[in-house]
Amino acid sequence: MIEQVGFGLVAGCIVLAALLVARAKNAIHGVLWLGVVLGATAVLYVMLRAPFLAGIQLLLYVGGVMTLMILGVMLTRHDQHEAALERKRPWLAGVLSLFLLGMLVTAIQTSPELHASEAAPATVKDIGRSLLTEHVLAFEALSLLLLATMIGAIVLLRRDRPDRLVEESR
Amino acid sequence: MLASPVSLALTALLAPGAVALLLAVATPLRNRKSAIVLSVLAALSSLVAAILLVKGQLTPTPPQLLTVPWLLQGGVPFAEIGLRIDGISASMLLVVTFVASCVQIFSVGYMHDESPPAQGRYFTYHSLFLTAMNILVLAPNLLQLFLGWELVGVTSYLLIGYYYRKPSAAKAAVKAFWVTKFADMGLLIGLLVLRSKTGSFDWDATITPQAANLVTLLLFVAVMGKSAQFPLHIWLPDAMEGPTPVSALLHAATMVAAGVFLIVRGWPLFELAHSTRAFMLGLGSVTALLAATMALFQNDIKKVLAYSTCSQLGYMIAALGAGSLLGGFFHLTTHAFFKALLFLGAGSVIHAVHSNDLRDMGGLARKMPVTTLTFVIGALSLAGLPGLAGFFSKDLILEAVGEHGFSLWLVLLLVSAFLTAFYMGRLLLRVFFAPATEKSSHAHESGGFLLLPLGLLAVPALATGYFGGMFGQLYGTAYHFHLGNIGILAAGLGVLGLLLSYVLYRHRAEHPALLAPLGRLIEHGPMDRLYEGGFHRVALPFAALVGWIDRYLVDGVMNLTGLAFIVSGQKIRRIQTGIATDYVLATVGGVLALLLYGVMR
Amino acid sequence: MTEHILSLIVAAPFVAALILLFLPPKQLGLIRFTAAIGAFVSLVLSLYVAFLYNSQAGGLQLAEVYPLVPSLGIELRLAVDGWGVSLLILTGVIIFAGVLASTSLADRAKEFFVLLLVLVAGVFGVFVSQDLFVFFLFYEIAVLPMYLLIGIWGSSHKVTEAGPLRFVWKWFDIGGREYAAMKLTLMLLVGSAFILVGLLALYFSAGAGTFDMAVLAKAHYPRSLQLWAFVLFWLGFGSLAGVFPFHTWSPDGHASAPTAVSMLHAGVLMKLGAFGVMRIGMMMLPDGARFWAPVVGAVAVVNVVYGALSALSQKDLKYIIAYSSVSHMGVVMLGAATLTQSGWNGAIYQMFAHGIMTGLFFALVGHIYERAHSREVAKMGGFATVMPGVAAFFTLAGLSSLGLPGTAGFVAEFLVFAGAWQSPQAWWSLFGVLGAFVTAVYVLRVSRAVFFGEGPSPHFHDLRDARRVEWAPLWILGGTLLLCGIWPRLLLDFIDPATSSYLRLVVAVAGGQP
Amino acid sequence: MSLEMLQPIAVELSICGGAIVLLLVDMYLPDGARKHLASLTALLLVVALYLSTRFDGQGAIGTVYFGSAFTQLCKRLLIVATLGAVLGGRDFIAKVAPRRQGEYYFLILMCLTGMMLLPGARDLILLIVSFELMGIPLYVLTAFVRDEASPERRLAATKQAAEASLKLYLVGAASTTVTLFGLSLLVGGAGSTRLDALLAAPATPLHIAGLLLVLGGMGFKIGAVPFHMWVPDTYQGALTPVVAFLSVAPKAAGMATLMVLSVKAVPSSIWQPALTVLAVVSMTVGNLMALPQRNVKRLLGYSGVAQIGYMLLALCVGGSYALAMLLFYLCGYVVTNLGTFLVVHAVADREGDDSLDGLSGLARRSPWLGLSLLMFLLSLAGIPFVIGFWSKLYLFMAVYQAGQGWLVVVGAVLAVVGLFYYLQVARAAYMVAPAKPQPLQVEPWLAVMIVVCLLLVTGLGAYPGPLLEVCQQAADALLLGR
Amino acid sequence: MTLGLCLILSAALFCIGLYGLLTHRHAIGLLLSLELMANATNINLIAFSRFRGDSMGQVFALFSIALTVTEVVVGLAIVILLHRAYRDARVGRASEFRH
Repeated sequence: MIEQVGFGLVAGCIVLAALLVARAKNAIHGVLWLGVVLGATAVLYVMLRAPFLAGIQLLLYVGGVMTLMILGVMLTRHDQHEAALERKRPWLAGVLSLFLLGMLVTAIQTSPELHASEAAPATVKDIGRSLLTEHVLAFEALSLLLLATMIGAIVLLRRDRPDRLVEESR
Repeated sequence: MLASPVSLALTALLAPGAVALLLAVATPLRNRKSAIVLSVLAALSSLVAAILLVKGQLTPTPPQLLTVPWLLQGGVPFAEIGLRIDGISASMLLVVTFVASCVQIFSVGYMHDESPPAQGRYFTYHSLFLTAMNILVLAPNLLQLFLGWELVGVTSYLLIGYYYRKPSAAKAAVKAFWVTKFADMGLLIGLLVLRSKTGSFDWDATITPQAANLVTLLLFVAVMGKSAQFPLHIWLPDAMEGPTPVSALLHAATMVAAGVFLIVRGWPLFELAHSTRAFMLGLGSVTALLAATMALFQNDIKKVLAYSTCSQLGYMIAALGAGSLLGGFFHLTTHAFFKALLFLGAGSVIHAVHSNDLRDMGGLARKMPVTTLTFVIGALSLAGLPGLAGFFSKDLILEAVGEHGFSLWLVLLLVSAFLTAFYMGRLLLRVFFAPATEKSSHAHESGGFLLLPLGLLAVPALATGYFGGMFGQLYGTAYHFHLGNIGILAAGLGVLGLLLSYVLYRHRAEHPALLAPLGRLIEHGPMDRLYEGGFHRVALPFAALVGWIDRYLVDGVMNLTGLAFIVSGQKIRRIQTGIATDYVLATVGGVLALLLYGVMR
Repeated sequence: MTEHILSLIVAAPFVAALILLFLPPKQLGLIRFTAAIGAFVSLVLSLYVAFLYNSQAGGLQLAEVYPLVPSLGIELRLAVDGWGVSLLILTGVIIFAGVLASTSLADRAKEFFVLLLVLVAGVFGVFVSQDLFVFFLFYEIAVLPMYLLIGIWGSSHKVTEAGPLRFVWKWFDIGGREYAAMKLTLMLLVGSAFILVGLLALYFSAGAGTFDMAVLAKAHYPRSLQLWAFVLFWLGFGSLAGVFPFHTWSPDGHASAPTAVSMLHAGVLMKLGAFGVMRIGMMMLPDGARFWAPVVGAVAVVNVVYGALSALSQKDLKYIIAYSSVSHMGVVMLGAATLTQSGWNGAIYQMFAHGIMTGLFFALVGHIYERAHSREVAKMGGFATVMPGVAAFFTLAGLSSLGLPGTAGFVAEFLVFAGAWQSPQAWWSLFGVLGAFVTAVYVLRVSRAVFFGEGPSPHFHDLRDARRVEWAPLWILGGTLLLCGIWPRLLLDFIDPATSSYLRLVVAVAGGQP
Repeated sequence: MSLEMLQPIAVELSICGGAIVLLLVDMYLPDGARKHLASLTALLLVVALYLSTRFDGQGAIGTVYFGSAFTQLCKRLLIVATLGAVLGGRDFIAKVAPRRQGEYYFLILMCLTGMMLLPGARDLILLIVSFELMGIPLYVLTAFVRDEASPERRLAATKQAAEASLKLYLVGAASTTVTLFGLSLLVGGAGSTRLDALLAAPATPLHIAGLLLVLGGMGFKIGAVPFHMWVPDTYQGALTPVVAFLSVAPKAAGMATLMVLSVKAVPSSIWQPALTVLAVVSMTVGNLMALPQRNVKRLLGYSGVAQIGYMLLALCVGGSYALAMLLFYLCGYVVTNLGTFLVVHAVADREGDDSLDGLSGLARRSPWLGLSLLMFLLSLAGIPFVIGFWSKLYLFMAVYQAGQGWLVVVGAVLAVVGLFYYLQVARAAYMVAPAKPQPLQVEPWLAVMIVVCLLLVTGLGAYPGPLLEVCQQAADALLLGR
Repeated sequence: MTLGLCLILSAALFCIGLYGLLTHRHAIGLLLSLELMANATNINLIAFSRFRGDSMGQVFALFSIALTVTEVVVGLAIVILLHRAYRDARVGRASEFRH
């Protein structure tokens, strides 16, 4: 019972905060509400007996991504009052989203339900083993990916000639 | 015999052929006097060969055939070409080569003022013509006859258009070709029908009368074109735009007579085809009368003769229609001689006066005695004065037509006989005996090259009539002359016509008031206008319509198809708005569509 | 050499093209000389093939086989039959004449001759291929260089904007040479697309794992497949043969193309189309051929008369000749549709005759255009005074075109009409004959308008007769025209046995005609 | 895990190892010597190519990777494509991004590593990580900004690069997210990340939804309509050597992966109809939209979309033969498109004009370049005696054999539409008078790569047999192996 | 709490993210929406892991998180580049290439 109520609370929190992200007028608000979604999701992970993932979620997302996002927002501030450049299509977007939701829910409802497994939850050790045996190749590839990402981000934002900044050209 | 008939025939065929080829290819030869020498020599050697051939045919011999397969069909010959030597071909060959030789000799003098290359061209055409005519004459079957038939058509086109700088000559040449070519469609189809009915192109294959009627009718359409029968006669008067010797050779003596020759050759078919022959009889008579009427009102000396040719061809057709092979062919022969003579005489006159117009002539009898003499012989022969060649052949025809009793056609022909004498009388009077005009006063007798052929031709124009028996032998039909009522009537009408013309035109050039309206009508050229109207008002606009449809509708649809692709490309590219979120939308839309498909299945 | 003669004949122009590729572009004389030598070698080789071919024995001879794509059964299978021999000679004659007629071309001459020779290699290839696939390959090679040849060296002209579809004019440069080139290429390649599908249909339906035409011809295809596949081949190849209504590339293309290209295209390439219809469509799919023959023939008749009438209405010299090609190709297709011995003989003969004739026409028109800088018939007149030789050859070509005995055109048309008369649809020949008459009308009309009359207006100051090497193509083509008209068995001896053996494949009842 | 076990991915290992070495070398290189990085990269690639012949590359690594003739072919193809792009763009990159060359080549090598892992991946995690390893460097590479002296031009260059990469990124990220979501559904349903488990899993609605979501994501990778929207814009905006790379290698890798998935992970009945629709729509839309284009890179982008449509045609037919033909088409496409872009690069980037006008008179200014372009265009259009003809032909044969004759008709007719715009390019090169008369200079390595492509296009066009055999073996290996 | 509920929650989150993706104009907003969608993926994976009782879902989720992070990093870099070019991070500004 408590589980149900907890799930309901967390789910409601996630959905509500997500809606606020999706409808956010202000990027900072959006980032903050995203933080709420991510945090609530971490709680959900715990309820789903995945505490390790919850930790990762908090570390990587709330700690890393959120910071990056805020940084990004700071770096890309612009005049809020400029006229809209493109049409928003809230109705179309809403209809499409609801349509997708409808299809997904139909699919979920018509697929066979899995009953909660009583097996012991996966431990960090299980995860670690899996990472270093079966998925070691992917793991290594991931490390390359992270390296490439790092290099990529740097090369994108590095200015080769500080004396000729874009800003100066304006 | 020194030479076999086949080699003689080959000589007759190949001598002018080789010369034509040589002159066509070797420009240096063509551009000098050598062209004249070669061409005349070729014609003369053909003539010699023809004479020898005829001599050989005088004793009854079976036809000599030499054929080679020309087209194949499934390994067996589909069509053959070669030579057929019999009385008909030999005598026709003689006529053709004789007249051709005369005309070529005449041309040497007549064309003397032209530039050497132009003369070379002229004589090349002549050699070509002689070759083509010989191909036609010596044909062993209707296909080869058709080949020669078309080739003489072309040489006719070339020779009429010899003065190509003159627009009227160019027009006349084209017109002649179109009209005859139009008619030749009948011959071509007739050949196809003949081939499908009998399995060959021979004229003596077995055939049902019905089929024979169909085939001969188709063939006769071509004859109408080539032999200028009403209503396809319109090209012949215009063809007088060519040099006068050409008119003499092609458009009087030989080529136009090829139609008659076709019927003579195809006689086994025509003999069976009663309906066709009935038609021929009628059409020939009508043509004879109409053309004679028209001849009366011409002021161009050559046009008078041209219409006269039409009229005389009508006689021949009528004769054949009436079933008289000999009558038709004999008249062809005599007509060839006297009409060629007349034309050459006219040429001599024109050469002297530098005009074609009767109104410019007059009083030439004293200035050009030889010409006058020969011309008068020809004219009287044409008018059917008893004793001259024309009289005998015409009599034969009238007898044949009248054989089955008194008929409308006989009346028409008799009236034509009268008219013939009448207009020839007018011609003689105006040209030779009327008072001299400014132009004709400076005229003087032509030179030897012109007079020699006149003399040569005058002989047969006078005397051929007495060799009827020989011709009958050559054609394989008996000929006995006997003067019947009709013959006397015709002769009388001829004399009457001459006298009447003397009365009417002795002192004046104008036509009597009674005839004037008819003259105006004929000057108006109703048939020509009909054809030209048809071409310019119907055929050309129709072609223009087809052309328009092709360019703007059919091709338009093709362009439209291309355009449809381009425009749809233009339209579709609008979805690429340039705004990244729209791209995301498209991606999402695609995914949703995929999912929708998943739900649907 | 003798056993490789066919690969040699295909390779010869190609090699010449390669050599040309490495010549310095400035050396015009050398380039022209090399091209002429290449073309001459082709001509000699084609004549040598005719010499080697034993027309008594008939059938396929001089065979060569090289594997190309073994896994699919594609082989470079070369052999020649009687049809091939005649068309090889045609190609050899036309290319030699064409190269000689292009000697005045100076702009980018090297590329021009390279493309021209590549094209010819393709044409030779088509005529000697006995592998359906290689046939198609060469076919494409023959079609494609045309785009550049017309687009670069062609000429443009004005076309009046009219008709209910005139809004299309805004989009295309109608009358432009690039438009013509593009239209030609696209229409022909849509045809190739059809052919390709048909080709695959044959290959897979036969299931023999080979493209060998002899094998494919012996295979039995279901009737339904035959019916639709034949239409594909007919329209596919037919678009190149100018079958109505897919002929509209032809007037624009031929009018815009430079002289040698017009000669080659109208003279040889259009024949590839008709050849394809007969050699592939009819022979591989006899049921289809018999079923569709009435339609093919009827459309061909439309071609004949419609093309001739369209030609009559044209005011541009090249357009007249181009439309005459449409009309004459109709005769070829008519012959093919008769499914009779003489019809097919006539069709092949007409390919040859029309090829030579139209080649001569285009050579002459090219000369006139080059000297007069105009193609408008109405402005011309009296040209015979300054170019008598051209006038004479024009008359000759015209006479052949209207089917005058003594020229090759007559033999061809006569055979076709005779064939048509033997076929169930005898009425075809009536229209065929009518078409020949209309041809006489427009040919003589144009010849009178251009050549007859008092000397040319002073506007044309550059006119002159052909000179030196310019005579060569005229004499070669004109001579061939006459030679084959006077003694048709020069070619018929080759054509007839091939026709007999091929016709047997199509018409079940052998000798079903008189 | 012994070293022998790594044999199937030895080439990848050598490349990523080399990449890291390259990065280290870059740190110590003086500015002037950086252009040798390209040569180093090329050397590395050549070595890798050599290694791919030394190691047969066959065999499995656990359950996640399976090397076979198929992966060998794909790897070699990818290496060749990369080599072409690297050497072809060498001098240009050295000019426009002199101080970022190390990163440039590193990223290319990373991308290559990711791509090379894809055809052999038999595990979803490896697959998706490899995809990202391929994708992330591409986002960055398309965002490479030219160094420009003047601030205005630099700003313009920045705008171009930003737009090009933004569009690629947004669509790409959305697709990745969708793919991941789909994968989560699949993995949940199957209970395993192995491909064969997916094939064995019950086809519940969720499973099907997952499969289709993944198909959507794959559609982005190969640039099929309607996931293609980024293609023209990114092609137009990014540096031409990058586009040359982007237009061939990732598409080849994506197509190879799609083949693997459709054979190893997806019951054919689920994807096949959808693939058919995607194929037809891609062919049609790609060809039609290319018709009115005036920018060469953009035009080639749309043409690429259409080409993908053709390849999908074979994929939806399936079977050993069709897959072999697809591989053949892919090889032909890679060589041809690379060559085309290199020619465009040689002309457009020298003239600073990537519209059709920039190509005008190319045949006069540089006959060889004009000829190469013509050959490539003909190959793209599918004209005989260049490889593209065999590609289209074989593909159509496969499709026809599968009883889809109507698809052949559609494809063949659309190929003619395609010819229209390819000929527009040829027209510019051959028929339009050149804007500048002087001959065009081409850097030696670029010229060499163009000539290599030309030789491959014509050589394989003249004698396609051997390549066909290789493709058939590869297709069989894919079907029969794990 | 059932698997179905978890999946529906994740589907809802995914769709909300999609809505955001389609409506946001600001590049950062798009990135945020993508994060929502990625989060939905992770919820799915973890829920499956819970209800299947194996570690595989969690492993995948781990990778998924890492991938998302890399995407965000590069995405942010591109957004900053965009901002540099246009002084504006709304994606509609960059629409020079179209049609």
